[in-house]
Amino acid sequence: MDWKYLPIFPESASNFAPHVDALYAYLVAVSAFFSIAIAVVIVAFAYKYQRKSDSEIPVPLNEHGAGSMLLEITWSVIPLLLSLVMFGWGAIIFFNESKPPADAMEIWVTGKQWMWKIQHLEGTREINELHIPVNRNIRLTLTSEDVIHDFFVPAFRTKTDVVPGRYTTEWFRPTKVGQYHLFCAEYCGTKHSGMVGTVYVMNAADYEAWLTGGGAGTAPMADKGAALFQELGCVTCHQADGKGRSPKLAGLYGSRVELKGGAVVTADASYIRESILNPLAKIVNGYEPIMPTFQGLATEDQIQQLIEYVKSIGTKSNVAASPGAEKAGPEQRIPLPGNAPAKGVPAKTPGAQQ
Amino acid sequence: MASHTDHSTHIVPVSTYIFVFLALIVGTVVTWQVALIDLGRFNVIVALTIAVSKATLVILFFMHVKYSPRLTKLVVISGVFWLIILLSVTETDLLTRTWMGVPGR
Amino acid sequence: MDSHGTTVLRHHFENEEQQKEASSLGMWVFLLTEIMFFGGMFMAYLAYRQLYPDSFAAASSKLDVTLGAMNTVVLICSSLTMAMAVHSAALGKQKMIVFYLVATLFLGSVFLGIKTKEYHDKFVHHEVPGADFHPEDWPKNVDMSHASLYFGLYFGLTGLHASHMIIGAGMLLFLIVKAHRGAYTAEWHTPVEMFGLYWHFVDIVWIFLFPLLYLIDPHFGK
Amino acid sequence: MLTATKPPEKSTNYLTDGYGLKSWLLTSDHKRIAILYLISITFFFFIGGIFAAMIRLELATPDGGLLESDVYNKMFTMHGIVMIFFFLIPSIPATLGNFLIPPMIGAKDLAFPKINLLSWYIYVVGGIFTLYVLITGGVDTGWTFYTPFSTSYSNTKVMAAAVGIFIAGFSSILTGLNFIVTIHRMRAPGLSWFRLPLFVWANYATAMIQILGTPVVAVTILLVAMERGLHIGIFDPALGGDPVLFQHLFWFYSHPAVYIMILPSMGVISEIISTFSRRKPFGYTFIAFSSVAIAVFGFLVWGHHLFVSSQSVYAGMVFSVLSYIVAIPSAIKVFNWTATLYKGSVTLSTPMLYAIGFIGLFTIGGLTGLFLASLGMDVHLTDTYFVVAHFHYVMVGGAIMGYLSGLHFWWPKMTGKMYPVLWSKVAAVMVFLGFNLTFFPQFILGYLGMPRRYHVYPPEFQVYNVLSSAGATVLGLGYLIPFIYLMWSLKYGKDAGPNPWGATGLEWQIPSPPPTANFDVTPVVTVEAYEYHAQEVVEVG
Repeated sequence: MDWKYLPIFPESASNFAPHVDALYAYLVAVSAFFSIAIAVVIVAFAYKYQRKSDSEIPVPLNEHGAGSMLLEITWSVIPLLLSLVMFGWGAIIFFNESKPPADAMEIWVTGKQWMWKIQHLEGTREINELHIPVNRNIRLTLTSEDVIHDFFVPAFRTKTDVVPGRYTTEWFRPTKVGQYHLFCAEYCGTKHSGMVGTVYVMNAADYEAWLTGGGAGTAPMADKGAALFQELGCVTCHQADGKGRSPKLAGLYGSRVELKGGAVVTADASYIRESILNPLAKIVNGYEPIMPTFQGLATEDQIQQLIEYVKSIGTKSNVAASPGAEKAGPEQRIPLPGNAPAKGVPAKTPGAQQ
Repeated sequence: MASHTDHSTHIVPVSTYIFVFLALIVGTVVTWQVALIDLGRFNVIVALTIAVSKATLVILFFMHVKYSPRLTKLVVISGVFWLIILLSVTETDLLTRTWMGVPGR
Repeated sequence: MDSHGTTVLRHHFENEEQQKEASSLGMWVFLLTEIMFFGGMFMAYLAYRQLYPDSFAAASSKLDVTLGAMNTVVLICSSLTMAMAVHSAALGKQKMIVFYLVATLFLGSVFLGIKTKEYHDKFVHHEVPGADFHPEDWPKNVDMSHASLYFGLYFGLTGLHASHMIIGAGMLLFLIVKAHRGAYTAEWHTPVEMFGLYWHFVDIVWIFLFPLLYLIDPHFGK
Repeated sequence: MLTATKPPEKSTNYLTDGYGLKSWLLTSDHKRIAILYLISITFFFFIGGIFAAMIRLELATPDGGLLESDVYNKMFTMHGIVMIFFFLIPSIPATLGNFLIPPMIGAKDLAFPKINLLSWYIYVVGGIFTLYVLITGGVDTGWTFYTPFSTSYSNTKVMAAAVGIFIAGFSSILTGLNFIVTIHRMRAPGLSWFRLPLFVWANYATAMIQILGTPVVAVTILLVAMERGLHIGIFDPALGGDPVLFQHLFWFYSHPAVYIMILPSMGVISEIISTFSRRKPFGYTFIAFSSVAIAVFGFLVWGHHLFVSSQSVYAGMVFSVLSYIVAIPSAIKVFNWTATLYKGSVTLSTPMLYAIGFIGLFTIGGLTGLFLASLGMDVHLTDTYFVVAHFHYVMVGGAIMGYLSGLHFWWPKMTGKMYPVLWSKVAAVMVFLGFNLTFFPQFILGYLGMPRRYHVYPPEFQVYNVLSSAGATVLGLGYLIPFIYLMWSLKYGKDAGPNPWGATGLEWQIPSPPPTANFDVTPVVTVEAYEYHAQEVVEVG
């Protein structure tokens, strides 16, 4: 129902929305049933057993005043069972929302006091606006430069806190073309109410046009990352052939890294970010802790570009060219399927070449 | 009313105090020396067991909980129990942050 | 509480037994709040020691363990003298109450003296979080940015403990004056007993603080 | 001054037992301290109410023209702080609890009368700090003080507000301590635990939470102050701090704190439903134990405030299932109250109207809590107006309705005067209707996705916001009327005998207003709780 001025439901524009709405319907049904039942019973009892005279003393129900174990058990077990259904259903939705599919299209979001800065892999940058293709799994990696914000799109029924000092992840698949509200849902200071934006879900062709048209001229993130890799002097230690004093970065992203002290961690975005800002926290086995911290030398956006660069030198086969000349130009992106509803069609991400 | 101890305060013999006192001193010295040996992860466990046993000694004998009504024992146990709730339930988040393998989940 | 030693039954209690048990339960419930009060800060300590074990070990190795151990022994002795004070109060030995209370106060002041010396050393070595926080000869391969967390928690926990000691010392002075005037007899010495519980609690907190703060990794980087 | 105007030919009572400021400000009589608390929390209730009115006025229009954004932020922050820490938490324990627990258990006073007075003074000092914050610019961090905004980015009076709340916390601790010791140690002979009125059980469970939870928020505020002052980095990510750890420590107290606010009201409702259906509460032991169960399980569920805050998925699942378990005792209570009416002799006097209103609104509040405990649902609903509606249904529809119900039930006992029946019933209905008009539209706003703490919102939310603002005016008026006629009743109210409602319980066997020592001789209890017998006195109202 979509009355302009008295809407009851927000638009259902993502793959999660129908599930969340169904759970909402179940919860409303259970709540309405119990609220109305209790109200009716109270009014009925209040009317039926109203006091006739001041000296009227109701006869006690049974010997020890009033109570029946059977009744107590029934109205404990039944609400518990109804509640556990609520728990299970909610947990399943939450678990699905926490595991982004491998083929999701990556977008970087940075919250900053009172604006949303968004970076696409192709290099396009947006403020308070997010252009995404319909029926495509989108994975957002979010962080904040100052306080806690919250990336909330009611139409997608998804929300994730954006916490300074770490990455958080959110994924959805928009299912309906249109424009939807973007709110900041965690109080973040004076302009908290102003930190809003719009999410434009476009069909594939318009998205392509927008991407190449609007965003033309800016190099993809991976290229900016490569340039930064030189500029900040990372290449002096992290040499392509691994002979430098530091670990080789080619093929690092997503691999298992063995640390000094025996722990093994996966090299995801958080690992790389921590190694840039706080290198002494996790030392790779067999290497000396000599890397200086880049805290303050690289902004959040630049760190994201460096991570994209490290991802772009993902597999061994494409490391032949020297890191600087890496050209992850647009032609390498796999053309998007038409606007046929791509129910989970495994579209290749630009990074993982064959 | 729950009044069941005959005499208001139980007189604890001085010898018990001396014995507990020595145990505490020994405990401190042991904690200190054991910490110098590198047992890896066990250092923390040993240190905490000694500290807990010292604390129990102080509670039972110096604070007379051994001779106090059951209610006092209940208060002590519930205090420790709530502290463990705070520590352990918060740890369910802190320890499982990387299990999912997805940043921030 | 008049001063010539007879028990005074407060008007709203039935008998001394009830009044005595009420005070004891009241004190224990108060100690419950103290457990949770320190518990919150121990939670912060646990969380950050887990996240940054190396920084904590490095920062903890800056502490003087002998001073810490001495302080623990001093506090344990003060617990003994406090227990003896309660013991002598129960036996009605007026002189001995005053003696043991003074001994406890003395040991408490020794503890605070050692503590001030430690704090002084930290100020001198710039190990106090805040404006000029840069601990000297910091091991190169350990990140110093998290050291301020350790020292913040160190000052938080020991500061909280020391403030409890100072309040305890104040109450001790009050008790000594009253005991000297003979206010506490075998029948009625509840204030001494209650203060004993408080003092032993503060000692227990230090029994945990010593290993957790001082003995993280004594031979780190040596 | 609250002095009875009648020439004191009647036996002196606690109001006439000493006049002048000194007799009130240095009293150690639990009844006078309860009156002191009653005055001070009513004062703070109206201050909090003014902020609520400003918020609703601002939200009547989508572009928020009335207040600048930082002024609005200070308004909702002060509304939260004043209402929670200075009205809701002390409201029933410190006034009705202080006044009634000693007479209900046959004692002359609480275990530690001087500590009780100290608790009021600490409350007043905490209140003065908050008023200082209010006058000199307010604080804009929200009542939750989330870091790193509160520690590094807010430049308003955060330190002073933190000190105010830190001090007020100890007032709550001391009240809890007094109640636990009194209920354990000072019950009249023959008054076993299962003969205690359920109001005493509820306040006992509340005292447990006050004792075990408040210190943790005290130390959390201390850490915020240390972080703001010394910048040790404990909650600042740049220095390795973890803002989510603050949320854990904060909500460890603040969720049980919502049970501090609702449990005493549940105790009041058990008393009133039993009195006005003249029947022993159905499943007495179940209601009693569900209070304690709420107090215990209440400490295991705080993580449902952190579902989207980068808390791990597995911890989220643990907290979600525990949150459902803690909802069961509340459900048991509601069912048992409803069953108490069965075959009773029910009269709809004013306290009963408020009590039935409580059950209706608390049920909706509790059930909407189940929405927020479900992980998938909470992702969409948290930090939206759904949460605002949920906690207002529980706190305003529940705690304040329970408080008003108790106030109207025990007012004759506290002051010896009856209030006008018609006006009180009109006010009760007005509060019920005004409340629903204010907060039910906010559920719909919440599902539509209007975030909390916004003073500018998209135009399609305006209709619901205007409805809500309209409801707020009705609710505000609804609260003014009881204030007026209760004050009026002090002077002109009819004399209420010792037991105008025909209720059971020791406090109804002493004159109203009761003498300073409550009982001349400590009663011996031989009957079970809630034994109703024929009433000779004509029942009033």
